[in-house]
Amino acid sequence: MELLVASAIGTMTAGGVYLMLRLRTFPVILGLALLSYAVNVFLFSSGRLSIDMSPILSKYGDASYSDPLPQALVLTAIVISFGMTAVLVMISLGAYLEADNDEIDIEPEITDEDSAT
Amino acid sequence: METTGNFLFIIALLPFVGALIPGLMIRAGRNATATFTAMPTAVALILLMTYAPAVLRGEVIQAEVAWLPQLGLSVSFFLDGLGLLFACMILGVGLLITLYARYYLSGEDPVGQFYTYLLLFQGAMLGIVISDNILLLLIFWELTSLSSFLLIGYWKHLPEGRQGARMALAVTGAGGLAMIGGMLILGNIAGSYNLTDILQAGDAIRASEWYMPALILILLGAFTKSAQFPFHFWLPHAMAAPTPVSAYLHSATMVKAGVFLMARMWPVLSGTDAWFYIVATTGLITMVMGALIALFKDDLKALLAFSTVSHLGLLTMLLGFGTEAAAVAAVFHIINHLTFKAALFMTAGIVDHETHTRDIKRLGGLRHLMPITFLIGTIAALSMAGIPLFNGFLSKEMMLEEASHTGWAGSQYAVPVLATIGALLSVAYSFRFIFHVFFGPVRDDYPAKPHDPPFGLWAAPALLVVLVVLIGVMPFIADTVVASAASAVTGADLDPHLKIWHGVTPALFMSIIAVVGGALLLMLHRPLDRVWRAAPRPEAKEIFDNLVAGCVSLTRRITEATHNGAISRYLAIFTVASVLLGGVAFMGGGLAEPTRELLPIPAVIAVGWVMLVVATGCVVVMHHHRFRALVLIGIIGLSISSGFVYLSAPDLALTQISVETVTIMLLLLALHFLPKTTPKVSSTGLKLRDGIIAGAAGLGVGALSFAFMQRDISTISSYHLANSYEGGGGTNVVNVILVDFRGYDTFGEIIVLGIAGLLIYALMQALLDGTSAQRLRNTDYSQDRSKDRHPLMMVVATRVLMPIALLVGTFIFLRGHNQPGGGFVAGLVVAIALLMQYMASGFAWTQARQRIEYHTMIGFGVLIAGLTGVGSWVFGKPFLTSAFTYVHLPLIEEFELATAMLFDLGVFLTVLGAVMLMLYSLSRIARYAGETVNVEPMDYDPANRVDNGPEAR
Amino acid sequence: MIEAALTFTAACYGLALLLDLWRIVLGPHAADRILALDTMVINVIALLVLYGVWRGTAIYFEAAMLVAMVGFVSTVAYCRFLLRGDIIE
Amino acid sequence: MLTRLIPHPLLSILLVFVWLGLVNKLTLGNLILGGFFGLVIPMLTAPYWPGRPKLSKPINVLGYVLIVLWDIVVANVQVALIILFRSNPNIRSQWVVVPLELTSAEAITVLAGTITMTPGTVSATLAADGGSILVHCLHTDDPDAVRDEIKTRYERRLKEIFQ
Amino acid sequence: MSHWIILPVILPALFAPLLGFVMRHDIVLARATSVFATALLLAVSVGLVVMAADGTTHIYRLGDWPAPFGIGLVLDRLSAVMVLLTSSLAFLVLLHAIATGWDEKGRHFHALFQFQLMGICGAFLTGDVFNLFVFFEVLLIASYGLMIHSGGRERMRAGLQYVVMNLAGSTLFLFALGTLYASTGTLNIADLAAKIPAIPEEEAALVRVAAMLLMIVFAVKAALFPVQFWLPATYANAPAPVAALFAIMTKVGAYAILRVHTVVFGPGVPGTEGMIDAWLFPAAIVTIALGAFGVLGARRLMPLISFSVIGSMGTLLVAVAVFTPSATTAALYYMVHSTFAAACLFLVADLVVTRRDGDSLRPRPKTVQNGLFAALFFGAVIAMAGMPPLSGFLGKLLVLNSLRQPDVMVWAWTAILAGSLITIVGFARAGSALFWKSTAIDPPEPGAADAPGPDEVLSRNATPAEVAPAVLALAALAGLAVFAGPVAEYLEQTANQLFDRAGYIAAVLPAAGGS
Amino acid sequence: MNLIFEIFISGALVVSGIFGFVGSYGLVKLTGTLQRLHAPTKATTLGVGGVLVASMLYFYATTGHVSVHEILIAVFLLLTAPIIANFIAKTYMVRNLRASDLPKSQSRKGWALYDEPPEP
Ligand code: NA
Ligand code: NA
Repeated sequence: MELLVASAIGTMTAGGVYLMLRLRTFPVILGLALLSYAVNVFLFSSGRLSIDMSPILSKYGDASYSDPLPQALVLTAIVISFGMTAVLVMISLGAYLEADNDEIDIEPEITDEDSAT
Repeated sequence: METTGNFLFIIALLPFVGALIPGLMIRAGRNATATFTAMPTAVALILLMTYAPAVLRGEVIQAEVAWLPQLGLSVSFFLDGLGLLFACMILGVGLLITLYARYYLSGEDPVGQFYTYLLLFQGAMLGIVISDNILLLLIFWELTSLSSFLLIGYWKHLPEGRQGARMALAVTGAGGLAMIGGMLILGNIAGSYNLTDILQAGDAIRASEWYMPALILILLGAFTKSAQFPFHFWLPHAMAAPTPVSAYLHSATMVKAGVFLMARMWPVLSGTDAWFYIVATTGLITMVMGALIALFKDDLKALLAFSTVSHLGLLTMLLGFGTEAAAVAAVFHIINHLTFKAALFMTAGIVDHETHTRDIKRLGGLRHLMPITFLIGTIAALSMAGIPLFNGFLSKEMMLEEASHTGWAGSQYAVPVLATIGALLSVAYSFRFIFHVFFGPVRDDYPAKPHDPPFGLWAAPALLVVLVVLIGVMPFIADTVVASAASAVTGADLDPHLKIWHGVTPALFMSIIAVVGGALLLMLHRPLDRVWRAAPRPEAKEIFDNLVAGCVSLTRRITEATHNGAISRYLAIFTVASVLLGGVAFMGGGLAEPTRELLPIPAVIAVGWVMLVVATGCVVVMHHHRFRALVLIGIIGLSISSGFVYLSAPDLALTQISVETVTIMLLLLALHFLPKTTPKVSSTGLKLRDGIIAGAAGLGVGALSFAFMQRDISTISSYHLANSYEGGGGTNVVNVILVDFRGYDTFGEIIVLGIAGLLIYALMQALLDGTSAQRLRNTDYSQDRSKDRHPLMMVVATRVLMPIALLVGTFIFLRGHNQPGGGFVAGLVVAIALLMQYMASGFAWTQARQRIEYHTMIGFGVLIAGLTGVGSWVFGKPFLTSAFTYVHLPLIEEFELATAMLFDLGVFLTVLGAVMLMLYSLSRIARYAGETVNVEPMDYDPANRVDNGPEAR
Repeated sequence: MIEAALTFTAACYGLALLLDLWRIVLGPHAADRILALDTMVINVIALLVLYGVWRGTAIYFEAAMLVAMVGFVSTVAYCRFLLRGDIIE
Repeated sequence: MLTRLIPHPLLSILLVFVWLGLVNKLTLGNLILGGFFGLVIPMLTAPYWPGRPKLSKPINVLGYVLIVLWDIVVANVQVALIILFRSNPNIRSQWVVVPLELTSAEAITVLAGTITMTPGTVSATLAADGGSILVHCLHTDDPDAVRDEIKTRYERRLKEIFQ
Repeated sequence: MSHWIILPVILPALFAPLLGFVMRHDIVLARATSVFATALLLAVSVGLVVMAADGTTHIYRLGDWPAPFGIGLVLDRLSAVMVLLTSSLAFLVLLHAIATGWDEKGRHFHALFQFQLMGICGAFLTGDVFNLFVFFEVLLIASYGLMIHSGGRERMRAGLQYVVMNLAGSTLFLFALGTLYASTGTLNIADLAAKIPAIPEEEAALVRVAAMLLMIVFAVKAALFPVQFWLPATYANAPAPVAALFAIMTKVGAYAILRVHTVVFGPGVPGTEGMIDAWLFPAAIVTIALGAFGVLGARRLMPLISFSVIGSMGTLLVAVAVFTPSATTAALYYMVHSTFAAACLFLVADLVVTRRDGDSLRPRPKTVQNGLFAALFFGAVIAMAGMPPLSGFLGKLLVLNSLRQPDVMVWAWTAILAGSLITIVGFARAGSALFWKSTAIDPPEPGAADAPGPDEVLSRNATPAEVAPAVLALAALAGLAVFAGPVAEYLEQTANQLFDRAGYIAAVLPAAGGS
Repeated sequence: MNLIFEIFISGALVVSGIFGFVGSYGLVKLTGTLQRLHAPTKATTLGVGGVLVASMLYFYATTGHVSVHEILIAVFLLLTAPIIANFIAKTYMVRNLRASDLPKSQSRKGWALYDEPPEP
């Protein structure tokens, strides 16, 4: 199971990084989204894996539970990355509408006058 | 021997305080500003004079206050003979320059600015010569560079002024920075930055392995400032400054700072071969070369500038000799050079002022038209030439005397011969100054009709030439001053006797050769000038300009190649750095033995894994089809959520799936306005590169997680599990952590969401106010569309589904503290419920029916969460301390009330408000792009059908 | 017996998911992908309930409920995007 | 007044049941809470559901539901057999146009839903004026029979319920 | 436990929603409230500095949960200084933004501004690494909003890059935190500091990775090579007051390195000993070089200033990288100085650029008040370039003086001194072009084809209120120089306190050993 | 748990599994999007339905309480599935079929996809 999770994290990270390095905004957004999935699972896995041990306290005292703290951290991280993604989407839309171009790299504009100085 | 002198603070401070006044007197005339400039100078000079007797007796005046003890920097001044001599020169000449400039500058120039800069410069110079702390000295040193930059660039509209100023700043600034290094090393060796301590530590310093670096660095500072070869080239270009500036900077002050420093450091640094060969040689070369160039300069000020370079070389050479006699000669020549050179600059200024030219070739015959100027100029020039009865002769003789018995690398003749040549050239250009300007026939083509200037303009040089003659005739009057200064330089108790006649010495013959040879050379000037002009020689300014231009273009190329706006490359570098450094870090340590047994892999879970991996791969491969990629992302989200369920994280599953849905909604909304496909522009090489980087990152992260998942560790969360119910009042530990143990994180998190909402709203407004609005209006987004906007079935279904979804949201909110759920998921569920309604009947239609201010909702959310936290202050508890109780009401089962739920309500409202505000913003954009708002909830209500009968169309 | 039935059913749904995946990847039409994704959602809901039975806990019920809800909304959104461009016009 | 307070009584009742389903525990407290939400939520969402559909014979609803459930089971098996055992070329799909007499949006929606939920038929789209419904039939040799069955088995009943 | 400690977070957090949601239609009210809130923050932070002055490490246990289980705020001298630095800078920037009307050019400036302050103060005060992440995100998202404030093509595109870069950084932050938690089981800085030294080198691989990744994360914020590329475009395209406020943002990265890599992974920790310095130092050296090159090579004023910020961060981090109390003292002094210097430059530049046809260094006619602007620019530049008499020179000397170890001295001194020279030359060229060369150019004929429109370029004099913030910043720099002794003493104690790991742990964790 | 329950539960599960599988199998096997659209309805109805029935029986058998929240999921899916199918069908049609490919509507207006709604 651990291998599956680790390889899933790795795959999503690889996919995310690859897309993040693309030249248009949309794939970059997708890449960052993939990366945030990957990192959320990564963070979650830092509490180690366990099955059927949800950290919901039961009335029977001897139950054991999975580590709740990473879960709480991941929740926070998910929410934050949601906000960030939303902002990213909007800014990329704004940049596209302003520039009529969704390339993410900015070619420096050098005028003749600039070259002269 | 040491006396405390608190006046030193006042003396040092006066010019700076005084500098404020002229700068503020923008409207005042020249007289007023000049007066206010002269006053602090004069007061400082008077205060200085009160110490003169004591200093000349050999006492050292000291004053110190702490400034930055952590650094060893204190505001400490000391005044010994050398300091006194220089301080007098700086203030005295400063006064004369103030007077001279009053008449020299025109009323149109910003005179206030000029005097401010002048006083700043004066203060900086004064600081250098009386600092007892070398760090303080460095401060003043850099200040001279800065203030001279302003002075040289005073006529800012002239390119020469700007370039000269920049060049001076670059060269002297570079030297200053080198000197910082050298001084810090000195201080390090001596264990103190106090000059008096350092001067005691000469032996230790010379013995240190750091002596050479320190020496070179400090000399770099001195040589650049004093325009020694090969750094001499900035000085002539500084002549673009108004003449008073040149007279001040290049006779008495700025360029002498380097000489002063060498003199100051003489007891510490001199006496080694390195010192002799570096300093004396540099001085010698500079002297000869400066003089040679001066001879062929037609610009009066340029001639004087190179003569200054030459004389500075002379001084440097003398200090480089390292003997006490040479030091005495140097000190004496400093005085003499000051007097005649300042007078000469002022004379040149007068000529320029009156004739409107400084070009020697256009001058001549002025002795009849400007007799006073002629007299002053001639006396000063004769002194410069080293003609007896003028002070220049005396110190030149001493110099030649020292040179005559100085050997250089085994040669007995090198130094004397070159020194004589230097003197000879000096005579030649001095005579040229006299003869080519004042003698010869009166011309009728001067750019302006020359006559002697008003008294105010010639008073200052006149005073100086009086000194030239007085010292020249009665050298003993300078005895005390020279003795005291020279003693200070050498650290020995010297008592030199200055006299005109030294007997028949080698120096006398060398002097005679120089005068005769110089006169002959001047006669040959015309042919020699032609040769000079034809000869190829390196033009220092050109070299410097090319150097700077080269540096600029190189740095520009580096900068623009590295910061080329390609974020994709920045990110690649970032990723590579992370992977590499992470790998390096990992390799540097070991791993404990694995302690956990791996969990089994059920087949269905393996299927989930396949879904996730295949979907990820497909997103990468198919990302050019943007919509398709979004569908595939849906699979990934679904797989992860299911995985969370399987791996005991129900809260995560709920959050993940709802966040993902809302995210996809936003992406779809944005994609509507974006291109629907991504062009395939990446080259195979780029893809390969990115593939390798991505693979490495994936491998690294995967391996890392695999490494820790195999190893157990004790964590702090056992506390959370143990205290969640007792202390936090909830059985859902994750939720209790979120709203209680780490409620502060959650507080930050909802603020992030609130800001996101605000930001998106602000961004939308900015877009609609800007050029985007035009683009939105002009683009047709409605191609190939279905004609039914608000299909009947969807509208009707939503009428039932939306209330149910709202109820589910409420349910999830209420139970979150004890079961999976909570404010955040509830907020999203409610948002999704509303989204259903929007998708059915449109945002605007829905919005029009229920005016909910989403701004307000976010605000309330944040405020409720914040105030819930603040509320605990009332009970003397820290922020976000929770309280809970179980309530029993008749007929109803026991239920819990917790402040944490109020906090969660804040979370709920913020989430809901933020998502809605985002949707609202996107919907605004869409309406701007030409969407119309429907008036009915559905496209057509069949109840309105007129004819119900079937009728073929 | 229940154990065996659970395994059988889980296997059925596992295979079903793979088939859905196959359809999503191959398409060919966008509608096919949306359809297959929606089917995937339905299958996951079934698996979640199944898991709850297997583990004897109702804790995963909310997850199933929520998946059903968001599955609906997102499928409609995908379709509306292709139909109208703006999903909340 | 009562209409303002309880705009859609059936919806309110539905919500009470949904609430009980959600908490999965029948207690007085839950009933009260469910009743509260059943009142409040329809009030809040009333603007989005203008008008109240007329239900003349609510009892018939139960009959209709049972019929549909039964049809679902039967048709599921039929279609499963088609999928599993009929080769693709032998599956003959047809369009069926069903002209509608229903005029209530709710009724049309229920009909279209029914058509879709009973496997073998999918309601693909309505006419722009809601006057007929386009049904895609997975496998049939007689489209008219399909149309007639829809009209008699479902539309007729719905007409009774909604008028 | 004093509630004062949390006020720097709570005050802006409560004022911001009021500004953003209640007062969003009334700019006058919003301005007054924003100024009031910031002044209040300033007063509180002065109080905190006084409170921390006695050397006590104060802890504020949020939710009344004991450390390390809840989140604790930690007020020591370092956090107090940083908060004061933030609030005083913010006050100046806010005044400038209001006086110049920048706040009106887009929506929600004041709310975003307060949120920004909240995030920064929160990051400085927290004693928990995950909470540090949360407040990094708060300050980042607010900064995105401020960065693209008022929109425009270039700004939007640069803003997009800024967001993308930081999202990548945040992702790495989470990877680092996951690794850290996985290897230590805790998130509290003091608890980490207590636990990590116990990990032997043979088992330290994971902790080392966490330390390294965290360094890269902070390096992104601090604009350290090779992750500095984002900065020039961001700062150059941000609204000038925002760029001025961002002067503190890079310091957040430097602060985080100081806090985490000194207290948690600092000297004497067997697992990570020597690892961070080995990379941080050369990176900082290259950063200085890149900053200096950028200053000399820049074609425009705003990028030029931005590169000088990079250079100053290099200098700062060179001092941080040796992890000694004396170098840290120097670093702290330089940090305070460079924050004001950078802000001052941006504020002055704003006054000039808005009166000029953009920030190009190409020949343009001089603006109104050329002399005044030139003087202000000159002052700001000598501060930034580390020339006397302002604090930059002292800061530079302190840094040089503290880097005496033979292995670092030659590199550090060469880089800092040569960097200074190049910077000075670059600034001199720019200033000469802006304020001197312009005096030789005739103003364009009104109505000429390329004459800028009247609403794009201001032609009016700067009001005293517009000039005041820049002057105040210069005054702050001068004050920093004049009172360098007391300031450095406070900072020296600050550095000593920072290196007193045991003291920190004892103050934060109730019982020695903590959990 | 008594055998009757076990048998019923197992039966429901097996039915569910079969129909769930058939739904996805049809999705792969059938040709044409519109044909494929028919397949998943099985997974929705009898597939999920079977599991839900099994779950209700199981919890009743183990705890003695009647668990009704499974019905909620069922109701929700029954309400939404037709809408989804309708949307997907339209999505396919609008991109791949023209109005002329379809039989004519038997009312005043054409199919909603291709024809504007009547003026109210
Ligand atoms: Na609580
Ligand atoms: Na059907």
